[in-house]
Amino acid sequence: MSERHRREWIYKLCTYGAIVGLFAFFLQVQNQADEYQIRILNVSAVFVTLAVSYNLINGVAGQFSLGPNAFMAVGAYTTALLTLSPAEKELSFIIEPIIWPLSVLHLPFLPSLLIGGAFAALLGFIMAFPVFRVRGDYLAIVTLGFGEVIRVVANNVQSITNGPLGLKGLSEYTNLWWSWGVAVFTVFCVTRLVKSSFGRAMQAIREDEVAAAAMGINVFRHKMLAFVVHAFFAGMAGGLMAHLITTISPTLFSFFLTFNLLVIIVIGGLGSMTGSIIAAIIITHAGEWLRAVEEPMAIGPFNIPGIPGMRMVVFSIMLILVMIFARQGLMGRREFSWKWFCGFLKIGKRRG
Amino acid sequence: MDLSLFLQQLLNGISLGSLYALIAIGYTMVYGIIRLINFAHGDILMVSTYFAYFGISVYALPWWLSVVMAILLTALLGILIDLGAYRPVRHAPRISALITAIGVSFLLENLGLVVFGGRPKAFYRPDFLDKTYELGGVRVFSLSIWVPLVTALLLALVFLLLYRTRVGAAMRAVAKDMEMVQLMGIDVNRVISLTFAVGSALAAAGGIMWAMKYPQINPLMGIIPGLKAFVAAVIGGIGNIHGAVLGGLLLGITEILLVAFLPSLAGYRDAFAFILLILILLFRPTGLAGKDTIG
Amino acid sequence: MLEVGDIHISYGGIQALKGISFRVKAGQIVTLIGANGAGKSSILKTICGLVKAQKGSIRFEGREIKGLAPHWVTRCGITLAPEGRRVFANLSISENLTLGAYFRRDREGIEEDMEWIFFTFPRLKERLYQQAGTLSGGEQQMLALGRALMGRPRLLMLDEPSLGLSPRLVSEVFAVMRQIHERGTTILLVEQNANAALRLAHHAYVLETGRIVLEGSGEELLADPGVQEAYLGKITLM
Amino acid sequence: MSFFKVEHLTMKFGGLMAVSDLSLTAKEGDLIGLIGPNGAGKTTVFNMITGRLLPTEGKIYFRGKDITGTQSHIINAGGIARTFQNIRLFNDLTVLENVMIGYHGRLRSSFWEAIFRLPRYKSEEKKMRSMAGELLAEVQLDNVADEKAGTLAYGQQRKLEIARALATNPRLLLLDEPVAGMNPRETGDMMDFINSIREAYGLAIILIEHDMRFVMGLCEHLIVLDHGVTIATGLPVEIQNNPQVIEAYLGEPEGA
Amino acid sequence: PSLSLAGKPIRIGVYLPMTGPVAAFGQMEWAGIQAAHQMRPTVLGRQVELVLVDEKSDRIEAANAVSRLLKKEKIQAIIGSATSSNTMAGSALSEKAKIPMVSPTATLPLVTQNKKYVFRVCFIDSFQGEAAAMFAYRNLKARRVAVIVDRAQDYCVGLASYFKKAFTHLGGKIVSMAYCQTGDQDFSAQLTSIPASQSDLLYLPNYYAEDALIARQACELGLNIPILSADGAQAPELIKIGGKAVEGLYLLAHFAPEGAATPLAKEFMEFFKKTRHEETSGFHALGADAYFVLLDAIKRAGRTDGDAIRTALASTRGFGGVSGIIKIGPDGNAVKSAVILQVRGGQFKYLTIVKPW
Ligand SMILES: Nc1ncnc2c1ncn2[C@@H]1O[C@H](COP(=O)(O)OP(=O)(O)OP(=O)(O)O)[C@@H](O)[C@H]1O
Ligand SMILES: Nc1ncnc2c1ncn2[C@@H]1O[C@H](COP(=O)(O)OP(=O)(O)OP(=O)(O)O)[C@@H](O)[C@H]1O
Ligand SMILES: [Mg+2]
Ligand SMILES: [Mg+2]
Repeated sequence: MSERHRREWIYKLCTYGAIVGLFAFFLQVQNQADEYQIRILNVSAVFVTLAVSYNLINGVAGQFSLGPNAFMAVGAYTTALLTLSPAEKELSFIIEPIIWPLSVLHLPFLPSLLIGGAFAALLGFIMAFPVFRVRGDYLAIVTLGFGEVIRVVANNVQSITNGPLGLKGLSEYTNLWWSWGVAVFTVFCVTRLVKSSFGRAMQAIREDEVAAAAMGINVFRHKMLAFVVHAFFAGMAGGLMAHLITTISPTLFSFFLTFNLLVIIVIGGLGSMTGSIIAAIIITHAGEWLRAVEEPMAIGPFNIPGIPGMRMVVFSIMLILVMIFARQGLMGRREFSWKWFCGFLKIGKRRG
Repeated sequence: MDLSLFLQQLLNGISLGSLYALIAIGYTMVYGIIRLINFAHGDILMVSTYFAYFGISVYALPWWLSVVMAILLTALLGILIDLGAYRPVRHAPRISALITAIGVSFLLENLGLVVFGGRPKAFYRPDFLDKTYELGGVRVFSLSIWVPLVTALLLALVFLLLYRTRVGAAMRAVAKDMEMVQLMGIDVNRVISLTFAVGSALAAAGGIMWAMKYPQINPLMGIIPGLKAFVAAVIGGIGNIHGAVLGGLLLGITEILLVAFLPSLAGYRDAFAFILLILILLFRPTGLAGKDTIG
Repeated sequence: MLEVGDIHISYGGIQALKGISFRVKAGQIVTLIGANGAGKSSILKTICGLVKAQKGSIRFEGREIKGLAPHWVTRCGITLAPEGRRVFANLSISENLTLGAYFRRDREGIEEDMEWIFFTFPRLKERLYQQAGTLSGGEQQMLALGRALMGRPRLLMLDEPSLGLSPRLVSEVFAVMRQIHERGTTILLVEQNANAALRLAHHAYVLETGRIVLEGSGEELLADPGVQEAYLGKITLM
Repeated sequence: MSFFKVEHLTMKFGGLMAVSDLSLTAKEGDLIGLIGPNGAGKTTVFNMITGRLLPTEGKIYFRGKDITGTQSHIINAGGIARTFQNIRLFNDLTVLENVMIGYHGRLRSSFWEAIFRLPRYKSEEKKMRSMAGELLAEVQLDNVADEKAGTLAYGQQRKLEIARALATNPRLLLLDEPVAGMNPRETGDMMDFINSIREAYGLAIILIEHDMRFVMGLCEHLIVLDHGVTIATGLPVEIQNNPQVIEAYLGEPEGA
Repeated sequence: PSLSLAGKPIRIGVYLPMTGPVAAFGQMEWAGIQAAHQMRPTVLGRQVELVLVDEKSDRIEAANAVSRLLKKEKIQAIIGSATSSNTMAGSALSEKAKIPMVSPTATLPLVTQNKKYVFRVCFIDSFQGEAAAMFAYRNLKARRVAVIVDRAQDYCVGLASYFKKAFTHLGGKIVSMAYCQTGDQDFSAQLTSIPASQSDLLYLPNYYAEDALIARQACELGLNIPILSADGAQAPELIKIGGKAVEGLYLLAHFAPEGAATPLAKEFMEFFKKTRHEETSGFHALGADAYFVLLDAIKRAGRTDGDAIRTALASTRGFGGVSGIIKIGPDGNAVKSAVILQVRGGQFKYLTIVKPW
């Protein structure tokens, strides 16, 4: 027992060590200040947050939701409307003035971000009632529908969202500390939740809803829990995203965003948090690496001019190939653990 | 409300609705038979209009010949897509198949952007479709009459295929139990290829009529009709052909009437399709026509 | 007629069949018995091509059929009626039967077989246009048998045809199997109801965790104390 | 006040009368068999008792409370657990986790406590784990506790399903064809197993089965359904010789 | 400038939507920029190199693209992007890096507000809206106007609202304001209600694809009032798709092929015709102008550091671009005249010019 205890202790230390290492690395990056790399790292972090929380509902609870763009939109708009100063808001809303309480509210970043998450969670809570009346593909479609409805509403309620003009000139609050801080916090919360009795119950629902209910699990409540937690973090991610690119409008939150996320969690391995993290980082970078195929190339004596748009063609083909040859994604449902890692490095093999 | 105005809008709605229906049938057939939400359906439709465009405007073939060839080529394209992308993931988890479909959709769109360019092209419209008649205050545009007629005809053919032929029975059987169909000595892959061919041909027919109605084509034109037809299919109960027709008409008519009589809500038009969808699924969790397989 | 030689299969790393060899002579009823998970269904699925064998050979009427796609195996004259009936619930009885003869081109032959099936299962004829899904369990089993026969197989493989049927239907199914055999069809039968199966069979093989451990005629195995102990059980009525 | 009572239970699917006017009572510790031809409505009865289906008519009382139309998980929390005709395990969870699910309904901690691993949650999780381990040991599945449930052999899966049901601490256990697809030998083992858990937990059990030797050997009381109608009730010996049951269900002894 | 620099090319980054929903504009502008580059490939005796990065019509990608241009490609100036919102997603970064950016077609006033390093060569929506209102009221004598506006584009919404403000100020009335969305293809519902409103002009401040379809369907429904459209519609496709229905349509645009006032315009149009085998459209012209204006500024600056180019850009006066005489105003906006075109005989014909005030 004490041997096991000791090892767990070591693993825990490793985890903290790794987090400290991560942030030390960022300190380094921040100082060397390659904005482009920092930006990609920031985007990666936002996508890690999104993917991990999205995986909770899709991979762990098995409820095939296609609506994370709705939560991101709500989170992004809420946060942005709170951090913008009243003067800036007045400047932006050129078509219809902004409605009253919003026109004067002005909060610092962190509370805005949390309120953004909370609003998204509230939306998740309300949506859960209609959404979980249906199952399977129908659930997917209803959530897709909600995503679109939210986008269209954002496009139309000009006195709140400024319509298609969107919100512009947000301060660039999101930096590596914020983005990765939230990402690490999300990973912490979600993995802890998944590894708890509640997570087991969610997985049971994924495996067999009827049996889960017969075993005393309140199916609706647990679906709702997964959905609301997902919504909360997706909302926060939306807020981070808004303050990274400093301008938002409804088109940003179309279902392409959802598809991107879906691709990430499936390539990572549905249900695997580790997979989501790895895939989020890989995919955000891959988009940039793939730019190479659009540049002019010289293969031997032939000069091939750059073909704009090739990047997306190659990306689509790769996506299909990955699905054909690596169906379970990178990780399947496996998770990273120090134990596995040690085994991988062939250390700590002496067994007590 | 003015009656002739109402009739006018109703006619617009039926015409739009039957286009949705036609495209939705292809969606629903593929879904009903292999349980795949073929996200690329709308993009297949887009490619078909380019086939026709090349025939008419580039190779200067007679328009009807181009249309027939475009439909055949699109059927072939459907088969190729099935062969290259969907067959390899047939036994994979359903979500992999879904992502593959999204991949195919992205591929067609982006390939379209690279090959055809992003600028829209003008699509040909034969003269006899370009006429308007005046009937008691209602202006009837000849295309608006032809579209429902063609849809009805194709629908009848689909029903004949499914319910009056052996291969139709095989298709419906594949929907229920693919493995068992193989054990009957039936080549499932051929049955599925045929399904894709028929589904894609219907998409082509719908797409070409769409392009004649709104004579402008571009590589992303398939997204909206694809999405709307998909919603229509779900409203009707995805996998159910009657449902797809019902859903398509319902969606087309209500959408037009909404924009016409509540113009201030026109901005919500796209959301409206989904609101209708959500409401219907709330009360009938498997769509209007219920049963979710072909049969 | 059928010769299976040393086949191995595994499901994702787990070895399910570890070298199975047996043969079925034309005109016989051969049965495979064994505990749950011994690999009986896997053998049938391998023969008809649903599962790929990694090693070994399967010869049917002298021809190697290993590696053929399932629909080709069926066209060679082997039909499998798999576990759990699996009728096409959304199709009518008539359509179910038609599909059974999908690949055949001899119209008269098809009609002849159809007649025989209606003669044997009059209930099917009464409800020709009823959807198969609305039939009772026993009727569905009859339909599954009839559908399998529509392909006019020379070898009919049945996987637990009595599973989940009421005692009365179980005896009906066994009676039908006897009739089918009398008509000249060779049968390879997998059954949990080992007593009944052994009584019916000419020859039987006993399977244990992916290996054949015993073979003999039906009566021999019925009398074998080992078999009695392991598969027939000695349930004492209270 | 009886322990378990069903009154005039009726279930209609469209025009089909799946169960009509079924009444039965059970005392604590009873072992009742429910038999009848395919499609007689046996599974439907279980589905109504466990809240999967809302009866068209009739009432179900359990320990003095009317539980008709209550949600599945509440009925389970009240003390009724079941197994399924086609095994329904959580295939991708381990055997141990499957059993731990059975305890989740009784968890007191909130999910906040779970995320931040507060003391109450920690102790509850520990207790859950040890109880599940003990239960597995009792059903002799402790050696496969860390395997995925889906990889177990059929017989073990049947046992695990029962163990999982037991983990919810039921007073009444409903078993739907527990020995379907088992050979006579395995059937005998299952009989012993059911007898032993019944004694160990003092359970009442209602079971559905087509294997007559199993049913006759185990049950104290039988109810025979045919097309939803109760055609006979009584002791096994009475039922065996009831001509109506023989006609509808048992058939003349032949082949077996 | 040191000698070692003299041989090195000057790198100009271009970020445009080459894929995604607004790819058509990006692709046209890129064609214009490329042609301009072929015409004038050098400045200060150094080769100019264009580095194109696709922004996928996506805001996140736009920001990434600019960030990449700034950090990885080491460019001296940036051209982009086609839409206002994506320009703004990128301009925040270039502003911080003090690298000048010239947008061909981001017309929203907000784009250059409070930005020192952001410029554009198109006129802004407020100018165009007013100009259109003036033309409608004075020249077309319209008093009751129906508007159909693409609600999904900030460009269209902005334009419509500026038009409305100016037109009502002049004393006219907006009798019907209907909305559509980019990609909509069926406008029968919006159009059917227009006759009842007895309007005498249909104003369509949208991109060409929507405008062409609206015009066609208006024609099918027998709606016979003049149509006034905006610069987003100045593309050959408007006529190809619109066919007979767009005959007589008025257009407020950046440049007129026949009215082309500057030598550069003539040269460019010829060159473009020769190399691309098509007529110059508004998007081509503005893409080319973004390049020419930038090139001119570099030449005048004589150096390639961001501040020098910026200062030179800000002091652009009377530059004879493809789309007319361009002056860069105090806030980085181009001050230039607009032209009114009319479609006649399947071609854009020059009607009149509207000078800035
Ligand atoms: N698709 C599959 N994936 C993984 N393992 C499988 C699969 N099918 C069968 N197995 C495993 O292979 C072994 C043999 O299974 P098989 O179904 O052939 O047994 P059986 O003898 O027919 O048993 P039963 O009496 O239960 O029908 C079992 O251990 C089973 O768990
Ligand atoms: N959800 C449902 N909808 C419609 N009909 C149903 C439903 N569930 C069961 N039935 C029908 O009700 C009847 C009784 O079914 P049930 O499953 O209870 O039979 P059973 O006695 O358990 O039979 P078996 O011994 O074959 O398991 C059958 O005819 C069945 O088709
Ligand atoms: Mg088996
Ligand atoms: Mg049952």
